[in-house]
Amino acid sequence: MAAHARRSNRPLGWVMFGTGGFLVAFFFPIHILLTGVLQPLGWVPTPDQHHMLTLLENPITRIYLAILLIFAFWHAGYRLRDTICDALGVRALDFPIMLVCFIGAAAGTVATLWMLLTVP
Amino acid sequence: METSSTNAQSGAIGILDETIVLEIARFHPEKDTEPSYDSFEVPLRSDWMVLDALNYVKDHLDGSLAYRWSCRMGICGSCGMMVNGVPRLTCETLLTSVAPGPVRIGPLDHFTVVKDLVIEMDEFMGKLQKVRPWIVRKDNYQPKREFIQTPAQLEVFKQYSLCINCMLCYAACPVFGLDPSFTGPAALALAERYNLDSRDQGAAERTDILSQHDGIWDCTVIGECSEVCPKHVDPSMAIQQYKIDATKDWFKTWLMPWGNK
Amino acid sequence: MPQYKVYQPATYRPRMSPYWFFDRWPYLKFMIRETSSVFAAYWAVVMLAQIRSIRHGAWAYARFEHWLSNPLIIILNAVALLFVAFHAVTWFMLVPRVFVRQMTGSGAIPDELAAAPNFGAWIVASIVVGLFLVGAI
Amino acid sequence: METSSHDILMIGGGGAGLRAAIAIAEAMPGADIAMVSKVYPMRSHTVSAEGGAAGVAGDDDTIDEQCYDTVSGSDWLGDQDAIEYFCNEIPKELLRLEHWGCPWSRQPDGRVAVRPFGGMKKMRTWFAADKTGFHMLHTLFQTSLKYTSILRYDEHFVTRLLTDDGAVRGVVAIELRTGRIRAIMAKAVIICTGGLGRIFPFTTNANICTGDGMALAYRAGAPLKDMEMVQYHPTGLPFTGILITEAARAEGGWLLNKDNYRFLQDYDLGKPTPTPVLRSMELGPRDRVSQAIFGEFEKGRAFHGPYGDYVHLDLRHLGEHKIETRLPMVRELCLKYENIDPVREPIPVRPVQHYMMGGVHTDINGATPLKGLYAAGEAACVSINGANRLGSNSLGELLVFGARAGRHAVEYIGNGAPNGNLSHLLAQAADEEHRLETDYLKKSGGTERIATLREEMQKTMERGCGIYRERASLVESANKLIELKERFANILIDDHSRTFNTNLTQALELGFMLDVAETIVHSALNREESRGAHQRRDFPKRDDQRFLCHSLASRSAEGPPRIEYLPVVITRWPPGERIYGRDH
Ligand SMILES: Cc1cc2nc3c(=O)[nH]c(=O)nc-3n(C[C@H](O)[C@H](O)[C@H](O)COP(=O)(O)OP(=O)(O)OC[C@H]3O[C@@H](n4cnc5c(N)ncnc54)[C@H](O)[C@@H]3O)c2cc1C
Ligand code: SF4
Ligand code: F3S
Ligand code: FES
Repeated sequence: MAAHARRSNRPLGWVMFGTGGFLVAFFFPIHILLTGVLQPLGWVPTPDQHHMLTLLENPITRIYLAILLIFAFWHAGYRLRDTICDALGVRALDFPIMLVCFIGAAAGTVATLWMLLTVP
Repeated sequence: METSSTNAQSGAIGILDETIVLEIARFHPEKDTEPSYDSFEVPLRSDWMVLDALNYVKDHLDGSLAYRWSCRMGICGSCGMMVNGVPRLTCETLLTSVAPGPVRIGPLDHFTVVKDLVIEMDEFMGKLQKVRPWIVRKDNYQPKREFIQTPAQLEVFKQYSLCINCMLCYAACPVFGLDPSFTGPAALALAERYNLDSRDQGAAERTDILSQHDGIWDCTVIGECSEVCPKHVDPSMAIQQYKIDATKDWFKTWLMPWGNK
Repeated sequence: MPQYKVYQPATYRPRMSPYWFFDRWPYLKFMIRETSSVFAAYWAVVMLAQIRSIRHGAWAYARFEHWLSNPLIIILNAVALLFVAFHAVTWFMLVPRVFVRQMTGSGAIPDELAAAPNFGAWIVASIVVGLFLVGAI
Repeated sequence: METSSHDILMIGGGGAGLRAAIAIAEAMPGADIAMVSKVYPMRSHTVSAEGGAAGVAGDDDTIDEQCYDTVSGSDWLGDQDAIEYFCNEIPKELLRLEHWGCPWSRQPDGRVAVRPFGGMKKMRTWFAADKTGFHMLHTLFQTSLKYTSILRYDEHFVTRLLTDDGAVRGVVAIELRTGRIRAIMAKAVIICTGGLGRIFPFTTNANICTGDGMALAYRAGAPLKDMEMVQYHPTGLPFTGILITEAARAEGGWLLNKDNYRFLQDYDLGKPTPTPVLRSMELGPRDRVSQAIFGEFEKGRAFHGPYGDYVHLDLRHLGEHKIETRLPMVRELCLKYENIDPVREPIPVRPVQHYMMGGVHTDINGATPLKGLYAAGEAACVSINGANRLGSNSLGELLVFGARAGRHAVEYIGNGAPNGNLSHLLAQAADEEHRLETDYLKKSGGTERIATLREEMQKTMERGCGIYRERASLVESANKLIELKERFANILIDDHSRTFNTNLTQALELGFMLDVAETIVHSALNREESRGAHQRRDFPKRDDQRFLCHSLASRSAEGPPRIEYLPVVITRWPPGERIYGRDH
């Protein structure tokens, strides 16, 4: 299928971007609201480290976090690539920009996996 | 234009005894390096469109003004211009809706300007051809009667077949502005119109072309194309749908290569 | 003076201003939506840091908490929250429409209706996650 | 001067031009086809057609019935061999368009739907909502992109035909973008330039409908046929002339005078019924309905508005659902241009110039008396429309005869078309270039504004060649046109540049219109009878003894056009009375 071979692999990235977009939309706001704003302000209770560790030791939590964070990285990487091109008007530099963004997302993926797989 | 003559004999209705100032972009390619604006004062009439005002200028004030128009009923797609910074069909933009003025009228954004309000269209004509906007039959089947197509099957693509090629969506799409080789909303919507037609078998062919550089993936869903479209074609929707179709197709090809017909 | 040759008129090709996204409000909205990706990435890193601190024991966790309570960081997070919430709203308005169109072949269902289930699910998901985060479960 | 050379050249990229081009590409693989159009093809006026195209579709309908409707609709001035050919071909053409992707409206079972139309006994009008012309044109244009043998000269304005030894061999055209003047040679030329509505003050026609092709042919020596037959459409919006499609009446709309009375019953068009009856009342033919509305104007039973008298077209009883699904464009246009919602208010309408039955004289093959010159579409007169065209026969005509003219042009060049003497042709082209330069581009002085002359021409045409005509006003118009032509020599050109000079094209169009207007006035003056769209107050009866024939207007060296007559082809339907709204 010579014709198909010429096709871009954008669909793969796009699916990652789309799934990530959904996950970020659904879950990031509440995480940021509580962990990033209300708990530091002391307006809602903050559980202690022990509680959090038990939570983290639960495989379901880890699966949740792995999916959420990995897709979030790819969502951000994919979108950032287009944003940089659009905002700076540098579509000609698409390839290097894509490389940087996707390497970032890949790094995020590795870090996430390492962090979650090596929980004691 | 004949309307002005009939107006003169017509009595009170429509005439508001007021005037409005048009600031019209002028670019004379034999003299100028960039456009400037000329002001014209024209009657403000409640039943005039912006196009009627331009015709008044051409007929009575300056015959050298260049712009395109034909049907004056929003269907031929020639009269698109920037009216106060927004792409509009001038034949269906009421003059009173932009009163009291001054009204800025310019050529459609992002396009090469040929003269005054006239833009370059040939590039777009090339893009049209590129998306293969005709029924492709791999089986060469020609039924004796019509192809059966239910109203529901017609509904699937009908909206995308309503494009009048007025170019307003291109003038609204910054991606096109940044990269003129982007196939762009109207042409991509047209491709999807044929992909979705139950009589067509050319989707794979089109997708091979349009999933490459400058095709559907260059659209970053800015969505303004759909906002300005006078025919409610919703090209943005068409492109996103196309992305889904192309993605399904991609997964089929790579994950189930044996599944290819 | 441009070089005019008979039959080869000069043309004028406008250039996009580098600040084009300030030209019109819809473009600015688009840029805000796209910029949310920076904040999404930022927050994903913060969450990694949080996980790391939890693993490293109570002291590390406390340090992380301390860092979070820096007012500047709180403001930064609040801004991130706004951007990500804006992303969520635009996403929920657009994506279901595309899917409805894809499933039914027409845009017969009004946008608000198509988006409604998402907003419902969003609230439920937020409550569940929220309960875990405040230690209620 | 740049010259290029092709096998066959179309002037015009509307429905007729595109259909011809595709027919040639299919009939003659490897042909070198050129299409010259003053606007991009999809801007052509075919795009505005709303209602539909008639072709026998159902099992309860027959070709013969459509023939009879068309013959009687034409008031027996249509050529019956052409009409029979037309009625046989049109279903095939419409099907072909279906196969090319035209989104025809459908029945629930997926078959093509048809609707009733004025002057037709059966439902046989194929339609694509109320944007039929738009969909047909875009389907044809998009399909034409498939054929690489079609080379387009978009936005090229043809100013003259090149002839040698009695055969047409090409054209001179201005490339609007650059102002370059080109000689484009071809072994055969097909004129597909559409109508001439802009000769009249109130018209449904677009800005580009200025009768260019008719004038080009006329100047080159081809006669124009039946030019007195100008169709008025009964329902145009008063100010803009924008058309409210006949489909609005076919779906059940009523025409009411100021007393809310369905006045058509007073004009021998049948009895009012709540639902539409074919060939009756609001579904009568256009000439008779327009004349009836004019009758109401004269009796003082119409409304008076700023743009003259008008009557009401009432759609309210159809209900919002039907209006939205069957007539969306009517609603859209009313809201936009009149600020009226037809769901709640009646629409003000008046008869407006709409269509030209006459045109370049051709035989049934689309060939004119000039060798190598063909014509098709509204610019041509084959004639199937005679003294009155039935709504929805024009879109069909441009398909059927566009294709036929194309195929015959292929045959003509296959049989060894004369090559013509290139140096003669180039000399003519150089002459034309010289004329364009001295008379327009480099012309200094001049005092007459184009718009003024145009308005005066339009007024005199309405006065002389409106719905009703008589000798005195026709003579007055003829004299006025002579005066206008003299003043035209003293025209003022504001724009002397080459790039996209629409001031120049406006002037050239005005010149074309003045020539064609003259043929209309003189054909009307000489036809001393009333038939179809041509109603003489001084000769109120149809006169088959003297005038069962086509008028042919040819250019004479000096003075007004020469008018001659050609018998109508009668095969199976001898002249009879036109009866609407009652049995016959
Ligand atoms: C509002 C409206 C509604 C109508 N509705 C119907 C309907 O429902 N059913 C029906 O059967 N008919 C209808 N008609 C009539 C029908 O649309 C026209 O008769 C038909 O479309 C004419 O097509 P054409 O191809 O002959 O010409 P057009 O489509 O007018 O094309 C003319 C072409 O010639 C080119 N041209 C002209 N002059 C020059 C020149 N000097 N140099 C180069 N190119 C030139 C133009 O660029 C254009 O491409 C309607 C007409 C109007 C006005
Ligand atoms: S999609 Fe809409 S805006 Fe774009 S060219 Fe078509 S009609 Fe015009
Ligand atoms: S505005 Fe442009 S980026 Fe896409 S959604 Fe429309 S084409
Ligand atoms: S003039 Fe035809 S769309 Fe405006």
